[in-house]
Amino acid sequence: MAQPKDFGFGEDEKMVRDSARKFIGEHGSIEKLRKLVGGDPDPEKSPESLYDAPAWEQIVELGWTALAIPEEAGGVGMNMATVAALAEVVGGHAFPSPLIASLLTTLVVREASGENRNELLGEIAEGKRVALAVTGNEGAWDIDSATIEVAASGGSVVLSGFSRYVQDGGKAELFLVAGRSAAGLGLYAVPADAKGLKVTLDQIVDRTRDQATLELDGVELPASAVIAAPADGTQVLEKALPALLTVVAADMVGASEWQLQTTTEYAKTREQFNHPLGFFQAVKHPIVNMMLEIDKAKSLVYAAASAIDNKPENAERFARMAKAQASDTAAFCSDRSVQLHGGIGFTWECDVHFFFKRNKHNQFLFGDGAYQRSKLMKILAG
Amino acid sequence: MAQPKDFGFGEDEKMVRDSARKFIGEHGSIEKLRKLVGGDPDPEKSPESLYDAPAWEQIVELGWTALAIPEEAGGVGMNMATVAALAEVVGGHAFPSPLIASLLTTLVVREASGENRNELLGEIAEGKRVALAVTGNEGAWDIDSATIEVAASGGSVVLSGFSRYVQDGGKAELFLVAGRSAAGLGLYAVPADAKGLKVTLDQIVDRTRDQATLELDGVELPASAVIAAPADGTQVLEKALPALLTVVAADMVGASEWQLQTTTEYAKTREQFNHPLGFFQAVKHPIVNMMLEIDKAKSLVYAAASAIDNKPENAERFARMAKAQASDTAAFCSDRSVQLHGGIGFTWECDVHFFFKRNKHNQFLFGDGAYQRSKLMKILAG
Amino acid sequence: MSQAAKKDTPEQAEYRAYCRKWIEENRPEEPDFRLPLQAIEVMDEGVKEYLQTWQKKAYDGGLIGVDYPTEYGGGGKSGMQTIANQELAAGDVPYFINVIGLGMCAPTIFHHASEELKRRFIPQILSGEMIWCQGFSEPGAGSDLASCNTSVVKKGDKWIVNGHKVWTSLAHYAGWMIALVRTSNHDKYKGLSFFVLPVQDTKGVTIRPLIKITGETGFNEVIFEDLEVPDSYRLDDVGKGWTVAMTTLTHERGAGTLVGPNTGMSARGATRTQRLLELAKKCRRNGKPAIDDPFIRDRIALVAVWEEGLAQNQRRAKVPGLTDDPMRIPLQGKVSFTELAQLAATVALEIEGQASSLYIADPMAPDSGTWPLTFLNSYGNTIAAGTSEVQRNILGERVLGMAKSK
Amino acid sequence: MSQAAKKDTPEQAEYRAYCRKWIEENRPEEPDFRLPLQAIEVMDEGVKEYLQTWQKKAYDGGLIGVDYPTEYGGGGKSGMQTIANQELAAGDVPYFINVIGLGMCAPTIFHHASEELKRRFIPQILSGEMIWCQGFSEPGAGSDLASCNTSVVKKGDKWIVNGHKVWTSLAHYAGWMIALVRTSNHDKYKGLSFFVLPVQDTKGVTIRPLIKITGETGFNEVIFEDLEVPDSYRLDDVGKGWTVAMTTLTHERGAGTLVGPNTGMSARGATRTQRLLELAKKCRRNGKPAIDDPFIRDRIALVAVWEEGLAQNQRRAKVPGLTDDPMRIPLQGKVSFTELAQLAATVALEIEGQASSLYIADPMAPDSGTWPLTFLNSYGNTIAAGTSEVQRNILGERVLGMAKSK
Repeated sequence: MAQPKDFGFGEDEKMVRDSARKFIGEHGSIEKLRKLVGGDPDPEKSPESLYDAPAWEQIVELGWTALAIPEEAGGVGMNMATVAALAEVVGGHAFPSPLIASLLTTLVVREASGENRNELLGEIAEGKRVALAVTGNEGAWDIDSATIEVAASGGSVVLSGFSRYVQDGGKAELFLVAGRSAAGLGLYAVPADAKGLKVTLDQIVDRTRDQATLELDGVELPASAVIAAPADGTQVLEKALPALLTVVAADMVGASEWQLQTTTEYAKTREQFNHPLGFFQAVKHPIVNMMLEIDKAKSLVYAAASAIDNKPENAERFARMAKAQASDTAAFCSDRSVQLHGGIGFTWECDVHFFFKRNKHNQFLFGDGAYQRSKLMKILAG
Repeated sequence: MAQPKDFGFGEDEKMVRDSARKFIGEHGSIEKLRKLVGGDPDPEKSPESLYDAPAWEQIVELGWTALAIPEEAGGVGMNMATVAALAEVVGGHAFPSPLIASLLTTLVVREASGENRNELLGEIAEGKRVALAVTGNEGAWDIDSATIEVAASGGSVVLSGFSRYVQDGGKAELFLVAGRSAAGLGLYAVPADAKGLKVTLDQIVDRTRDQATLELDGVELPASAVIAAPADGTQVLEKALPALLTVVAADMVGASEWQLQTTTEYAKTREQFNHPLGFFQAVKHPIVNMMLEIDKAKSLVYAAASAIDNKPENAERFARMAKAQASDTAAFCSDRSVQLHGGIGFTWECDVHFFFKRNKHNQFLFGDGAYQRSKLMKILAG
Repeated sequence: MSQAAKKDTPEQAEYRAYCRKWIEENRPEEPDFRLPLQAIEVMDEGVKEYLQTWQKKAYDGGLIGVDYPTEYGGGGKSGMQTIANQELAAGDVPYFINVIGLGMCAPTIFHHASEELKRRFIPQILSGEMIWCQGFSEPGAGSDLASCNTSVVKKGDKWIVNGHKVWTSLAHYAGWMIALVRTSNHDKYKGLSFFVLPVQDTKGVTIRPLIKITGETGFNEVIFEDLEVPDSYRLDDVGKGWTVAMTTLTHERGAGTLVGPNTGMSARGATRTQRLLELAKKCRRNGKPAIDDPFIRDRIALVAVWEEGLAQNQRRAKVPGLTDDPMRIPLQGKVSFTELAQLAATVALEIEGQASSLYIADPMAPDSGTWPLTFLNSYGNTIAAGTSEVQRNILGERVLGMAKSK
Repeated sequence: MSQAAKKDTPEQAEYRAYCRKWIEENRPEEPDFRLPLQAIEVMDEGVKEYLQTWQKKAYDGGLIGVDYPTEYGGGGKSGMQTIANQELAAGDVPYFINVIGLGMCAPTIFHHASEELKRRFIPQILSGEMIWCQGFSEPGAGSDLASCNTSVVKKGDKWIVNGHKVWTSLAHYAGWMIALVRTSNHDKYKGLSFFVLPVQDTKGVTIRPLIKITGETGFNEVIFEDLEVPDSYRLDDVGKGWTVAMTTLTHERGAGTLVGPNTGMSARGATRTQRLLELAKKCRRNGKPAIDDPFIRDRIALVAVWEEGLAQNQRRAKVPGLTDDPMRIPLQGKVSFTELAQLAATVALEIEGQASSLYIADPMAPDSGTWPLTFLNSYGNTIAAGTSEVQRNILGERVLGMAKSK
């Protein structure tokens, strides 16, 4: 199948993106962000999961939680370019919300073929807050690194162990948990209130999301909780991986573009030595370099999205590239956005730190630039 | 033994360095360099080895070829800081001469303990032009990579095979050749006119030196040619390696400083947009970065020199650091020296290309930055 | 059917089919020499003639100058050159030698010259019968083009030209030059005018090859000593030289109104990434295959990501929904592609290690020693036609709207 | 015997022996709290008192202010502070809290204040009984200090101060501030004057903590609203403020005539390289020991080379034969060390991978989450006291002699 020249981003896709720009522009404005998560800055305080619950309800009504769900499972079945565009808008506002976690989970579940898949997708579409719990004790980036052990017990399954670095786990009503049995990795739907499940919020640097550690102490689940059967889990996760990488990369592209625009604006208005900062090439040229890096990352994100939809054999290659470039872009843009703001950029009151921390977080999620390049080389050179 | 705070670079050492600055400043002036090696620029022409033979004779008279030779072997026995300083001056003029090859060979021979060592050192002191032939067919950087095979034949030895990347081999009257037998690596003095030896000049980018490939087709040598017995060779080479790295790093420091000063001078005098180039931070800041890189490299060179003399257990660590930093410094300074000179920097008539090419060559000699760092980490972390 | 072809109007489809057939039938025979990478590197009379013959054939076939009016030797089919270009690229044919003439001189003449000059010069440029060059840079006017100092002084009804142009590609084959010159010292910009000047075997004109750091020639300096030219060689008004030069530069950056034929780098061949992968497979680094070295792997992957990023940039630039500013990606092209090429050559030397010392005439040099050559030549591209530093000023000022740095 | 000690004069040797003995006998007991890395980070009253007590003790012992004349509470032994500093560093004792006072205020007062102010203020600074701060930066005057706009207007025989100082380290404990202010708008530089200003519990002075991107406090803004001060608080003449400020900055850069006591970063502890090696041994990257990851190995080695290069720079700076320009290395210190610290923290996050998301209160965070904190704080150092950009201007202009960029 030939890839569409426009990455599949046509009029319909643009409409969704533009409505996201409008909605999140309003409900995720910088003033609201400051108010929501900028409150008590004390770095020793207990972690919280903060998001705008009424806005989330509206998001569900807008249908964004059904966006990535195929039509046959009751969703809207928009393409991956739309999902990427949505993530880019979320990142561009560092918008705290269950949306990214919902999309990531959806992108995994939709690759499963178990009989319970459609029901779960239906619940997600209707706004159930879900999160992906696939990372094992050591925070390894390989997608099959889960360390939770699964035992069969009559008709039910019993899960025990830890799942770490669960993104926005503090918001979730249900977790999609990867667990390991002799037959291999399976995927299981675990309600947040399941008996034996303990959800602990990590104290993290990034305030625009939360992160949780799950401890499962003999959590017993009915057979209906099996989303991917043991032995199918690895394949499902591997198939979904390019989409996961693409969503996180898109988030970084959005946040990096915010950093570019905000730093440019500051360079136009702030004067030192009788010139606006942007007059000085030590300011202007790094800002231009931010733009050059962002554009490559953005183009690779949509190339990956398009490959996922239209040329799956290229999906991992493009998604690794997108995440590699976006991770390095996010690191670079974060670095320069603080430095070029000078003293004010080092303060809590200046908004650059929200995006700085979100980007640094995403840089490492599912693997940083160097990791992605090492995986890419396995594809390119074996 | 405590390392001297001044790296061992006191008044005597300074005197030698200052006399080198004076002599090479005169005999290796940029005008002379241009005349000597800047002639016919045709990149397809046959390689030549070009140097100022009368200047070389004076260098021998000045005693520089005896400098690194211990007193007990009839040399001057100056310390490694002096050798490094001399190499820095040579690099600072991209001075084509047998001197660096002579120093490198000396630094190896002086670590040998065979009975013929002193005689060879005496010949080197008196001006015999020598070169080091220790690199095998594949140009590997590990110092024991020689691939020449050595067979015993009565009282003599017979050498066969190739030695590649022999620095300034076109100038040499005698080669110190590493050869492999069942007992291990040995070092052998092979006269340039030995029967069965074929010396071919490589066609190389750098015009300020030459490089040769030796083909030994059953070269038969008397027992007196053995400088390090089989099995001793590896240890001798490993012991000498820090000094070899330090000399090449010092050469790059000198050349990079030339690039810094020349580019700075151009930035002060060349005007564009009604300002000298140096007014623009896109020019000024990269030049400052050249300086920052050079200073680290230079300090590490003298730290390595000092360790070689006074704390051998640290010698490899510091020498790896010096070569790593100097290699990256040389690459960066070369890059910026051409770019910041603009159009004129891209021409043959502008002298920057001599230093650019010399530095690029030395960057890879005995291993580039990444290679040195990988070896350094074996010391630091195992 | 290609993606581009899908959107063709019937007229475009017809012309496209014509081009494709013409190329099939008229493809030049494979030369028995290696073509230089770019037209401006051609130094050999035989190569020049081969390429000139090919250009004339393509011109006669109606594939060059399609957008120009017929009275100037063009095809008179506005908007059609793009079609021809796509088919020429797809057809994997050689480039055209008159690269400066087609890309810069013809559009400038079209927009600013007298009717007489247009009729006289545009056809010979399009056909390639006359090779043209461009005289902007001077020893004292590099990045700062407007400090141009070649003096043109009125003497009766003639103009007397004195000055020194440098980096003049193809001047060694050129008959004519478009030149930015100074007619007054009173104002930096308004003191500039624009002429076409004869340069071949002309009294008062000396052309000398400049030698690059590679040792190759490939561009020239052109010295004018009391060259006399008539007023009819002037383009636009006296004092309007800077305006005319902007037209030239806009077309050089590929952002002009007249689409030139495909004359730049040949689109053929492997990507840089593929070439580096091949190189790393055959080279050994410290005695082991370079492709197994983790440092080298990371570096090649970096090139791969960058190269694909730029390729996808070109794709995205055509999707309005994903490009909020239409000039943002096109204006990045020069700095991005030239710096990518430089990085790729840098990585190639890292792969070769010690063998990167070997130059093009050494039989042991990997890839015939072309990587050190490519590396050295890459600086020509990060410097010429607006240094990377000037490009970053342009991007910071025109795209992002920051204050001018000069 | 240390290298430095070898060259002592008899008088210096005697004083050195005294210092060493004094430190042995008076070393403060280990605190039961963690000392912040730098004095300016002290936010806790108990920590402050511990350090203030220690400074007073060392002052009474004759180890602080040794170079100052006795009439200002100094030791009257010119050139001896260096000896005390070497022994304090070797003795691994805590830093002194009055870091701004000792490093900047006392030398400035010594060189520019009236006899009365010198007698009044220098002793209390040296003893640490009164903590001092420095008021240079303002919201509109960051890198461009001379655009300072805090207005000081003559009213009768008083001066009225109005303005807004920012990034004022230790203002929350300080009794006095040295302040660069504006007494005239007619000239950017000649309109500046220099005062000492009372800031503690003073009518017309508001001190508010500023919060850093880390979430911690640690510096302040100081707002002046109609603060009245006598003319005797002025240093040097009206209009000479910039000259006085240059004295302050020269001492801040460690290049002044008066050697301050060792008050900066503590010399104790492991190198950054060692800390990264330890971190990489205990962290896992993608499930494997980070220390085995080739990318991480290359990055740590890079830090090791850089760190050792700077350490050896300090050694070489003292060898005249190997430093053709004596200011070249000292003036690099600020940008080199702050950027090294930033790189090291960057590499630490790369080693930690996913775990770098964990902050200081997370029990699972490697090294108690200090690396993300260190990384964030590293920007304070590449920005404050002359951004890295300003430092590069200084180096390009003062060391290399290029044209001023501003």
